[in-house]
Amino acid sequence: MQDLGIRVLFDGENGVRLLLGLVVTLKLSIITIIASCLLGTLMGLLMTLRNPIIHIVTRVYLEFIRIMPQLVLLFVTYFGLTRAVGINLSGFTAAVIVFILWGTAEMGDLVRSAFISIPKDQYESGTALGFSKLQLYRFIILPQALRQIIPPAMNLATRMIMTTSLVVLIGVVEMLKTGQQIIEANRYTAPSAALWIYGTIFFLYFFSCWPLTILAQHLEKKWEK
Amino acid sequence: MEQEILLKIEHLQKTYDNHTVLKDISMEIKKGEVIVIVGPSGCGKSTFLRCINGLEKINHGAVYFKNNCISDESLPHSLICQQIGMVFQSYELFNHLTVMDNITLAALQVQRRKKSEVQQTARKLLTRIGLADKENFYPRQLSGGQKQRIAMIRALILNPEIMLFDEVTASLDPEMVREVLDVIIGLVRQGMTMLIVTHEMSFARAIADRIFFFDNGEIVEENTPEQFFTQPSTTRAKQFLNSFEFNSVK
Amino acid sequence: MEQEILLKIEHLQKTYDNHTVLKDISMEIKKGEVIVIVGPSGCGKSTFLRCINGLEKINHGAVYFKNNCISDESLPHSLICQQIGMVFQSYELFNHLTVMDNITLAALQVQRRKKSEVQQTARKLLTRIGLADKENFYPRQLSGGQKQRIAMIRALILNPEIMLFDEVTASLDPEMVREVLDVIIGLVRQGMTMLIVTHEMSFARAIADRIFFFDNGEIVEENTPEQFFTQPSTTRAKQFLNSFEFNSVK
Amino acid sequence: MDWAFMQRVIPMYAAAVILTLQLVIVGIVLATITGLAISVIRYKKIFLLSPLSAAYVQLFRNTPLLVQLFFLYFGLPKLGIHISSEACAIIGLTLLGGSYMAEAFRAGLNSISPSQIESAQALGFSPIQTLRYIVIPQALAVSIPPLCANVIFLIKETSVFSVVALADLIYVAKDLIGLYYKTDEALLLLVAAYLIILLPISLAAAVLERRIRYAGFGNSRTL
Amino acid sequence: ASSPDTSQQQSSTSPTAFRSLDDIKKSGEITIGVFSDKAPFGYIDQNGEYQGYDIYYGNRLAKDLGVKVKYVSVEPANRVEYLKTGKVDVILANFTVTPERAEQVDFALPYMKVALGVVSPDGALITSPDQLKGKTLIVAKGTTAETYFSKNYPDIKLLKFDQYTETYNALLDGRGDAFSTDNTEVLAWALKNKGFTVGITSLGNIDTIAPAVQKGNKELLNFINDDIKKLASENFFHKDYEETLKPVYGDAVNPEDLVVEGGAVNNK
Ligand SMILES: Nc1ncnc2c1ncn2[C@@H]1O[C@H](COP(=O)(O)OP(=O)(O)OP(=O)(O)O)[C@@H](O)[C@H]1O
Ligand SMILES: Nc1ncnc2c1ncn2[C@@H]1O[C@H](COP(=O)(O)OP(=O)(O)OP(=O)(O)O)[C@@H](O)[C@H]1O
Ligand SMILES: [Mg+2]
Ligand SMILES: [Mg+2]
Repeated sequence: MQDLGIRVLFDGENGVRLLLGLVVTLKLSIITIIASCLLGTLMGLLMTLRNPIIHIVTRVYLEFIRIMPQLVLLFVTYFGLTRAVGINLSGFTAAVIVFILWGTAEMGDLVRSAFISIPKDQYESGTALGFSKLQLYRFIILPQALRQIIPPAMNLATRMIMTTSLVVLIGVVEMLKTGQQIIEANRYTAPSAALWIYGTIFFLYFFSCWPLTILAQHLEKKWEK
Repeated sequence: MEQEILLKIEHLQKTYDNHTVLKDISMEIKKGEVIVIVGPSGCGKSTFLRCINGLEKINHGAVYFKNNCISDESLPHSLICQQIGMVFQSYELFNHLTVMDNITLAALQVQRRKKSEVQQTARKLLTRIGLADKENFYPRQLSGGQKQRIAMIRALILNPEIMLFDEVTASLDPEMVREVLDVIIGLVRQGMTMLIVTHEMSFARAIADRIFFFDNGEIVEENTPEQFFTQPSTTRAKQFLNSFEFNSVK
Repeated sequence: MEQEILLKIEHLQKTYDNHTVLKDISMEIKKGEVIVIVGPSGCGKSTFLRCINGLEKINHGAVYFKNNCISDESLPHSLICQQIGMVFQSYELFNHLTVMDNITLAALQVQRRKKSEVQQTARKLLTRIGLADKENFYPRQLSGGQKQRIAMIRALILNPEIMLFDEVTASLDPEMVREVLDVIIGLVRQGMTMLIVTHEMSFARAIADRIFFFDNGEIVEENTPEQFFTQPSTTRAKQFLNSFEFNSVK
Repeated sequence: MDWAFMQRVIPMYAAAVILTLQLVIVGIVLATITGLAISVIRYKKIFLLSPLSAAYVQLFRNTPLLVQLFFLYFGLPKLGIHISSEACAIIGLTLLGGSYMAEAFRAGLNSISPSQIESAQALGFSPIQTLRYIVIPQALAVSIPPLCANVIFLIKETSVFSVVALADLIYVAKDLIGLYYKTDEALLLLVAAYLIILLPISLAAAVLERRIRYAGFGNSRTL
Repeated sequence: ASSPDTSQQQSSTSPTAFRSLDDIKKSGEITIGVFSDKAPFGYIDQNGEYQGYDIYYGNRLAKDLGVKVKYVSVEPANRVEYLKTGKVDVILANFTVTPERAEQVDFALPYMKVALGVVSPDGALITSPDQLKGKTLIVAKGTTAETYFSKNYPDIKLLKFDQYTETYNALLDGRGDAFSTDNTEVLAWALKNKGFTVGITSLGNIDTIAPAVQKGNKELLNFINDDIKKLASENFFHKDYEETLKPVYGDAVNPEDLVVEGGAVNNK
């Protein structure tokens, strides 16, 4: 039984297809992570402005996104949004939208807390040395904020990669769905394929996320004051 | 010949909300003079220094540097800062930069000086304070005293005409106090004009040309160090000085 | 009549890895004596205090408290700690407890004393140090000097026979130093036996019965305060004391 | 919107909420115990167990619960290990949650400075007393914000339980969409149900955090 | 685009535009929703190609339209949504015709017929639906079996999965007492899996399986209907059976129980 199962992995294009599935997973992750970083920075900076309206709007947005399971957001966007506004979204597009909404919210919060955590003294020493506002941000504040943001942002990226597994449930053909297709196509000949396919996917996810986690931990230690 | 007056403060007043922290302070500082300000906590010493170099806006009065009014809003702040160096109690180095970059950044970016010249000057200054081997270290790898000394040359490299020191040894362990104060003593010897806030009384006595005693936002007494420490003319100064004396218990 | 010997240290030696931090230290402390230890940074002062109250194991020698060897492994540590109180440089109050709970916890849990009695004593002690109104405050609501004073009565409430103070004012702002030292002066007046490590020289001079000068893990000089500060018998002590003096620059 | 339809199906959602809560409560309790054990093992640096625990934490922090569930539910039976849906859900939640909880506790334990422990020793506290009166209360205070975040995170993760045929909220919503094609109604109720579960918990967590910060326990730092 | 259709499409239930026949022809590509994990009707082989009975017709439909074909993988439960939201032009995913569904989509002529079958382990063979009372029956979400049992046998506990893969796995792993779906499907499966037998071979009405298009997409519907009628002349669906189902079913199934030619169902 077992050797039958593992054979499926190397049968025809199966292995390659699983990796192509991983490519879809990573493509979705990378697109949304990059977009979230850009939009999140913008949102974070908006949140540091002490404007009460912006504050309330961003806060409600952040809390709602945080409270809702990502899968629910995917469902609502995929099925609900299409019907409500009549926009024809593919599963992939719906996933991109949800992940960017989510990533932007989380990233925005990271950026905000990084900026407010830079001690006032740093601003003052810079000012006392004659830096202009622009120079102060460019040379003193931003580089330090970045160091605070990068490790948690990498953890966020890891979570986003892991969460892409949910898009299988709105029909996007990525690694997990490919795995299910392979298992199904071989269900007569190799019933134990499930063990091997799911095991392989488990480790493919692990090796996609783990290096980021390690890097984040490393950077955090390195930049620890 | 009378020395030129470098800094003149006239009727300075500073109010936070409804609380007047500095009430009508006037002072003249000549080139090469070392002025020490002492006084109890919260009397407005830090605020006074911050008003001089423009970190705080003042409510009334004026600050003149070489006869130019610098408390005027229209003046670009960075110009003032290059003339007036300041070092704080909390040795706020930039944590993401090496010692060398900490020292040179403002000279390169604000003064737009040549990199080679600035680095050479920085090395000279580092050697002078005995930290030549630390130029590639990051702040977190240094002791408090080392950080504070570097904060000083970070200000000095801009060639200020006057330096303001605000309790630069207050957060240091006792054995580091001396190394920092020795750097200031070196500056005194070179004739740097300085305005120093400190709680180290024997240090103040040794270096000051004039001592100002602040209390409650006012100059209560101005005196020579000798006079001030042996026979202060006000009772408030007397009380203050007493808190540094211990009568033998045994 | 000769006073009873409370604490006796004999040939104490302490080694970290290959580095001998304390070399053959012997000392006798009589009941009611105030001993001050001074010396440069890293000379082993803190380690010495920590060896006495059992926070560090010693490699050779012995510590006797009232003629009982307390450096013996078999003795329960908590017994020693109730006889020998200690206060550190960093005022380590327990952040999650109110002032009252900080003071009473050990008396209740370690000594199992009655709550009403302990609280009454705590209030008396708080009143004595002028913080009677702070009993329900949390440590973060207090200034450094207030925290350090509370750390002291937290140790005192256990009724120790001797107190060890390790640079208790080193992390304090200058204006808080005095309020903490005044508490120690109060204890001196009450006749408490104490072993004090400090960098406050005029304070040391005022309260010490004997001064020990440590350098490099050894007792280099033992002297009366008068003698030590005016004419130290060793050159190393002289050098050390010089670093607290400023020669007039002006 | 078909309100009558919605009223009719509310009991189904209610049942799903109850099922979700039951599983999540068991899962969180087990995850907390696991996390506490793991963090103590790593804090005390117990031989062999400590690196194993570290590996466990890495493995489960870096793989999605969905994949873990598929593996447990459909993979393991091929090895002759049969686990019920409920058990799978609880095991998955415990393994995943345990790795997150362990990190939260570890942050707490690491935040206790050695001098706090020394102060306690100098006052005569025994090691057990030190742990009980000094270390644990303070570590807990630091751990509470990440612990709360983990609870919310784990409840959200339950949304994938439908893949192991548990009638959770997503399962019910999908059912209604598939059977009656009432997409809008099903989705609206789905969002509402999660808000009802998570909003109070999230608000309670915020209040708890603020109180801890107010009491001054530790320094609050969240991820 | 043909204007009459575009105005008509704005019905209250479906605000989404469908693509008319002209749109499809102009774009040169038709999008068809199929199963990607339901061998032998719609699945992906080890080379990553779509295969199966549904696909065989899908290819032909595209050819007759003169366009390329793009397959989109759908799940049982979201087939209607895919169509209603215009994500696909046609559904060819073993879509059983039911009155509820007919309210949501427009069905073309059938190309297959089917009744429900129930497969169970030999050790505890289920031979009538009544035996299932109080037991657990595995079904796939959104299938006829699900609707049939929830309506007619509410006492039977249903264990529902999204994917066929999972239902079979669940049956193999003993997570339910029986599994029900189209009888052809279970018959074929039981053949390959020792220890399992189809105890109920035909349950409920004989249902037909047909392509579906979005409601109101008349032109496309008519084209498909005409196509299916026309294909009868070449016995197309029998050929389809031979190519895709026969290798799996062998002699367990009589092709006449399954194939519908020219859209004409001759009920037994
Ligand atoms: N930003 C501010 N807003 C309101 N009040 C302030 C502010 N900064 C300082 N103060 C108040 O101004 C007074 C003087 O403060 P300042 O820091 O100048 O005192 P200081 O003499 O430097 O004391 P220390 O010796 O403790 O440094 C204090 O009462 C302080 O509370
Ligand atoms: N846990 C330790 N492991 C290794 N070396 C140590 C340890 N603790 C202290 N030392 C070393 O022992 C020596 C004495 O340290 P100690 O803290 O007793 O000095 P000190 O006289 O109290 O100095 P300070 O005035 O700075 O407090 C130092 O060289 C220090 O580096
Ligand atoms: Mg100040
Ligand atoms: Mg020490």
